[in-house]
Amino acid sequence: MVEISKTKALEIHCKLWEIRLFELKASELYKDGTLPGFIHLSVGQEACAVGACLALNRDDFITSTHRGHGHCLAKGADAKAMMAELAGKETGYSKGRGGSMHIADVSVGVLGANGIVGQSAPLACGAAYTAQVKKTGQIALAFFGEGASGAGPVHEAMNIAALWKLPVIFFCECNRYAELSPFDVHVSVPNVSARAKGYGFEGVTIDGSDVMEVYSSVLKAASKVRQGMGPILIEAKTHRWHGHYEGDPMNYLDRSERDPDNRIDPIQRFESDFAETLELSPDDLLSSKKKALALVDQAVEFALSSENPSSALMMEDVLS
Amino acid sequence: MVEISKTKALEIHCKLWEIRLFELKASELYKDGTLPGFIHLSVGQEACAVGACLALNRDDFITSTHRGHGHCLAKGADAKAMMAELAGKETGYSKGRGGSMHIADVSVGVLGANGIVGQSAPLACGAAYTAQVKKTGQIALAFFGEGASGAGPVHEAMNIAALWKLPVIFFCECNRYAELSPFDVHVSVPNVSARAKGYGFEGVTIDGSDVMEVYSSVLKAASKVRQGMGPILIEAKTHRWHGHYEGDPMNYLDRSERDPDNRIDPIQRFESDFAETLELSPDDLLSSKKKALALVDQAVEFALSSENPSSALMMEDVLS
Amino acid sequence: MNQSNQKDKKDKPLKYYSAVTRAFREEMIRNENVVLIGEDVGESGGIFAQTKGLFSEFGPDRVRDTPIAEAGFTSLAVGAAMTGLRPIVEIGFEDFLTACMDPIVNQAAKLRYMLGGQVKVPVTMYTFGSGGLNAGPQHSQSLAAWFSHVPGLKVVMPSSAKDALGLLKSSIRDDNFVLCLMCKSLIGSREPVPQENTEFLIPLGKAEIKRSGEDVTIVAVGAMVRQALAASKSLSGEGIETEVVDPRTVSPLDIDTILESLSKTRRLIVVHEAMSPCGIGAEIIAQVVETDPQLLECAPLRLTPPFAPSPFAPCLEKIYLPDAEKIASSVRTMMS
Amino acid sequence: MNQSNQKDKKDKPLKYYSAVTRAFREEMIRNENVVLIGEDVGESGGIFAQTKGLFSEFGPDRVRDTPIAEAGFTSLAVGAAMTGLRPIVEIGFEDFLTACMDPIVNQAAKLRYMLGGQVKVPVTMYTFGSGGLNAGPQHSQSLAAWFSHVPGLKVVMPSSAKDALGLLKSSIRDDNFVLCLMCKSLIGSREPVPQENTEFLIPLGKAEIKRSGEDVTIVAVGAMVRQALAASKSLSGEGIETEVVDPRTVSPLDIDTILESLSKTRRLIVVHEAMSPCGIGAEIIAQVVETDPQLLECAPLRLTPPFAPSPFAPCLEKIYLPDAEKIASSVRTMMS
Ligand SMILES: Cc1ncc(C[n+]2csc(CCOP(=O)(O)OP(=O)(O)O)c2C)c(N)n1
Ligand SMILES: Cc1ncc(C[n+]2csc(CCOP(=O)(O)OP(=O)(O)O)c2C)c(N)n1
Ligand SMILES: [Mg+2]
Ligand SMILES: [Mg+2]
Repeated sequence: MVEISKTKALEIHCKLWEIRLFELKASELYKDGTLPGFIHLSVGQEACAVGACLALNRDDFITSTHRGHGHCLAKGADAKAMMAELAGKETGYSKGRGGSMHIADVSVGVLGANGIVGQSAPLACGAAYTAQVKKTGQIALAFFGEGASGAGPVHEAMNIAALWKLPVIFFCECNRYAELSPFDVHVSVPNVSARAKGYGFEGVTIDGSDVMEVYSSVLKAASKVRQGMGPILIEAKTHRWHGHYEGDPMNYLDRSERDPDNRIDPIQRFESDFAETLELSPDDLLSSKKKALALVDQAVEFALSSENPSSALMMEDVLS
Repeated sequence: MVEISKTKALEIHCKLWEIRLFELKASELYKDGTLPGFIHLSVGQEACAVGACLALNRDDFITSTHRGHGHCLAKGADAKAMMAELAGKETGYSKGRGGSMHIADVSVGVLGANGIVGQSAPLACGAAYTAQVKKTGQIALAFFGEGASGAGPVHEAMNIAALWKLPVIFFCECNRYAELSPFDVHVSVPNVSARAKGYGFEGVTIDGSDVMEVYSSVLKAASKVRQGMGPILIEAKTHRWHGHYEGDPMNYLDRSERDPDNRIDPIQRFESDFAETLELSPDDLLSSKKKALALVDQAVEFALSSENPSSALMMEDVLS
Repeated sequence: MNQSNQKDKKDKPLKYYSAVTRAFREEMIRNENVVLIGEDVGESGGIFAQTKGLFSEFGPDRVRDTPIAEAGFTSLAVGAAMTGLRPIVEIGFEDFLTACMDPIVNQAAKLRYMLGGQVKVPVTMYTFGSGGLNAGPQHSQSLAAWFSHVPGLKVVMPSSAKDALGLLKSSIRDDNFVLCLMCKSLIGSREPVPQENTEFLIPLGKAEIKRSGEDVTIVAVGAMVRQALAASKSLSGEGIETEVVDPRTVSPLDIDTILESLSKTRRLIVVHEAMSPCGIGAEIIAQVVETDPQLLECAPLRLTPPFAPSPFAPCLEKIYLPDAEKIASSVRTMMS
Repeated sequence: MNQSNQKDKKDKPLKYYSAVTRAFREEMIRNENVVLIGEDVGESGGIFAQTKGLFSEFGPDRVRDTPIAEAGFTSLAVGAAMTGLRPIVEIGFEDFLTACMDPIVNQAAKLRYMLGGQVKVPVTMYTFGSGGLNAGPQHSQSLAAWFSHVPGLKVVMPSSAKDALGLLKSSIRDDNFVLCLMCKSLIGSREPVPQENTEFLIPLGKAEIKRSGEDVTIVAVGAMVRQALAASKSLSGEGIETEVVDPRTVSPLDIDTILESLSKTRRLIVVHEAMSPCGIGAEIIAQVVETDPQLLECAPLRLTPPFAPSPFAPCLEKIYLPDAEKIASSVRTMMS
């Protein structure tokens, strides 16, 4: 295991909880009608977002997907402006015009969640190209799902990244489903990481429920791609607890998959497997969870007390 | 080497020459202004077209590219209607409305040359899907170039073919250039065939200037995919003698590449390497070449003496 | 004859999304070459339950889940159509048509022409578009105009369950690539439709007068038809009688029905959720004045969203989209 | 001020394709964030020699050959633009825009809006379209209308070498995604342009009156501008004076200049190579009659190809495309 400070360990723990609680709250607010539109949650996948983003520098870039709350929070986006956006408020990151699928905070390197499957990969290549041309030393990481791995733009991005030796990490969250259909409707091999060889770069499959494994894998990959050795593909096997979207009846799951006892919980795993080694006391854990809860409560409070966007905002920012 | 009859051997030899002579004639007629539009020739690549198509059944399907004359002739399209199409005549396969890039003869399984790079692959998957659903035992073969291998639709097609176990062969003619730029601008690995593993099917690289190797590789592949074992990718290394399009000044070639003496000639190779084994006498060779020449002469004669399309044809076949 | 005007006592209410399922089921029974492909159209029955039961009835050959590869599987469907199948293809959201423009526009629409008439391309593609669900900028678009701009395609827009049923069945039987643009906001709406296994077809290329009136012609498409009808009802109480024309097929466009209506009303409002510039409304207005510049007695009006992406926030989307109230007030202004 | 009307004795003739090279070169010198990517834009200098010399001058970081992946590298350019570069992107033929609609329409056009104004997307995409070269159905299209239908984009169509130079330079300096639709048939045409390193910019969004006249307003775009000017010349000999308006930017459209011209001529012909339905012509006509239904004294006319793919055979393409002769005869009919 990679060595980390206690501060970092607490940061990881708090972030895991912040994401979990943020999304469970969003689920609740969606159910009661407070949040409009469509919402896709990453509950169960927190270790991917946290492990990957905490291994990056603040000025490194990420691109995200329709299931992007975790990624954005982990990279440093503010829960308040996020929840406000989910609620369609003027104080949201998109001034209420984007919603859950378009959260971005460019100041911390979040180039945006994105509603179009597959686009995160080439967009990240663009950020990586900027870093390469301007020699800034930054890198980019693209989150995408195993479903997205079948999409043309993802292939085109991987091929270009390989040819241009772009400083980019392709991070595939393989959560066993794409919308309503299982992995094997979308991928014809056991591991998406097998694709990397066809472009001549490294591909690895890791346990996406183990935040420390994710963290150390991305850390290692980041250092390689930062040195100009070209892209790397990391596939993290993980589990989506909720439906594709909130409200999804999940008829496609069998009984055992529905059983909450069979869920793999990355937070529990972190607490049980690593707390001791990392010298986190039960009190530490409790207080970082409390901190997360406070952040989420503040976010909800902020969102609900914010104003609706004024009608003038409808026509703003269409062009610069 | 796979065993073939003398008849088949003569057929191969005649087809090689028919394509060569057809295209050299087209080049000539283009230069003198008889043929309009854009023309892309496959001179030097004849072994790919002939080896691949003669290994297929008449009712198997092929899809082709902008560089499709060889494929179409090899699969059994008629040189007359082809040359007439190149000349924009009413007797052409497309009634003069398509030109060189859209030759098709569905009666012999040619679903069309195509001006959009990469589309041959998914279109062929469609024909293979029909064969699979209707259980006809037919297969489809998609010609494409190494440049096309970077295009999203080719990836999407390979992934779908693997998932659905479609009876399709992906046949990549790797002719060292895509338009004006060399292989390594487009492909980041030594062989395009390396991609197949990422989808879990077989990929091989063969000598595309050796018509017998192409023939036997496709024969073997065809028998496997016909049995429902899923797709196969064959990459044939070959050489494009002419420019990307007729008129291309080929500034991107270095001196040695420009030297006609350095050209690899698949017809010469067939004649020198196999004529003896296949019991083709010099007379046999001469007469099959003459036969090819006659076919091409007739084609030119037919094309030049055909009528221009009547203006009514402009609005025909827009919808059925 | 325009069968959708016939009403029968035995008509039973059907939901818009179930009309989709029923159209597919009836046509798949009728012709074994009809197959259905798309993301999650199979065992799961679709994200709106629009294909429920078809997988178990027709099996994995004829009802097949695709990976996420709109360009690839659309092109595949075209290849299948050229070789004897009649594929129905789902693209989940209309916005994702951006991912498969090439197979639609450069392949499906042109192959018959380019190949000298050797092939036909009987594909029915359907997708759920338009707004009203706070789905945000990438999940709310109406793109009919793009496809109306392309020869070799047909484009239909069912504005009700009954139209969905009749138009989809006709589309599947048509030998061309037909794009059927459905409205997300109508998914749960219901309407009485003819019984199962009646030969209920709505001809492609024929508009329908959904309401008669003498004062103003409102041409409305998709979900805007209901809004126009609601506006008509309230205007009628004020003594203004509007005629609501639903083109149903927007390419080819049945301009004759529109012109006929205008020869009576001489006032025109076009309402759609799509953007105004180079939209269906522009085309209708242009054809009208080209035909007879004196026909209209006052300036025609396009009632469309402002020229901006579709905003997510409910309060903004409400202002953004045309609705019954805005239609009624435009009519009032036009009449005053 | 509209600088393109200024003429200078020192102006030297430049070819259309060289205007492209020069615009890129000057802007790349001016701003080091400007980069150029696309298929064969690099060492080979482009299929029409349009990027010749740029690779050797600016090196492989700033002038980069892409693989054949229009969707991928367009999206890449958008990502690069969001993070500080100002990419110029070549798509060889306009027809291949079908392969990158998603990054243009769902990403570039919407990201600034969706992201609350946090980013700008300064990409200049250029491509060679339209007909006249017997390039057949998949290599001759004019698709400006699609992009005019999408908020968040600008669309320009240079009809000469000078306009190419001035519009491209302005496009590269613009902070939005600008799509520059060039005409293949103009590639070898030449025109005097201001000397190198003069600050020659043509403002986006401003139409130009390419010829003044009182009888009929001809709005022409792209290669049709030359045809309209040729028609004007011969009509002038017959005593008919036409005014030729070149919108130059088709989105946003400078309708004011067109209306002003019409207030004088009261007769309108729109000529384009694109298809008629939902095209630029429809939009212009709709805006004119919406503004003032009495403005036109006779029916406006769209002169466009018939609604079919672009045929390959020279004899057919000749009938298919509008040209000076057809324009002149339409004007004569309108005047009679
Ligand atoms: C181009 C495109 N096609 C289809 C969709 C609809 N869609 C949204 S999410 C999704 C599944 C994505 O699966 P995966 O990549 O595995 O990500 P996950 O949802 O599992 O996180 C689909 C098909 C879309 N948004 N964009
Ligand atoms: C989608 C698309 N992009 C670009 C082009 C322009 N183009 C035509 S042929 C070609 C190169 C193709 O290279 P390759 O696949 O290696 O085939 P080859 O020409 O070598 O036979 C390109 C880029 C096109 N026709 N379609
Ligand atoms: Mg998934
Ligand atoms: Mg090649």
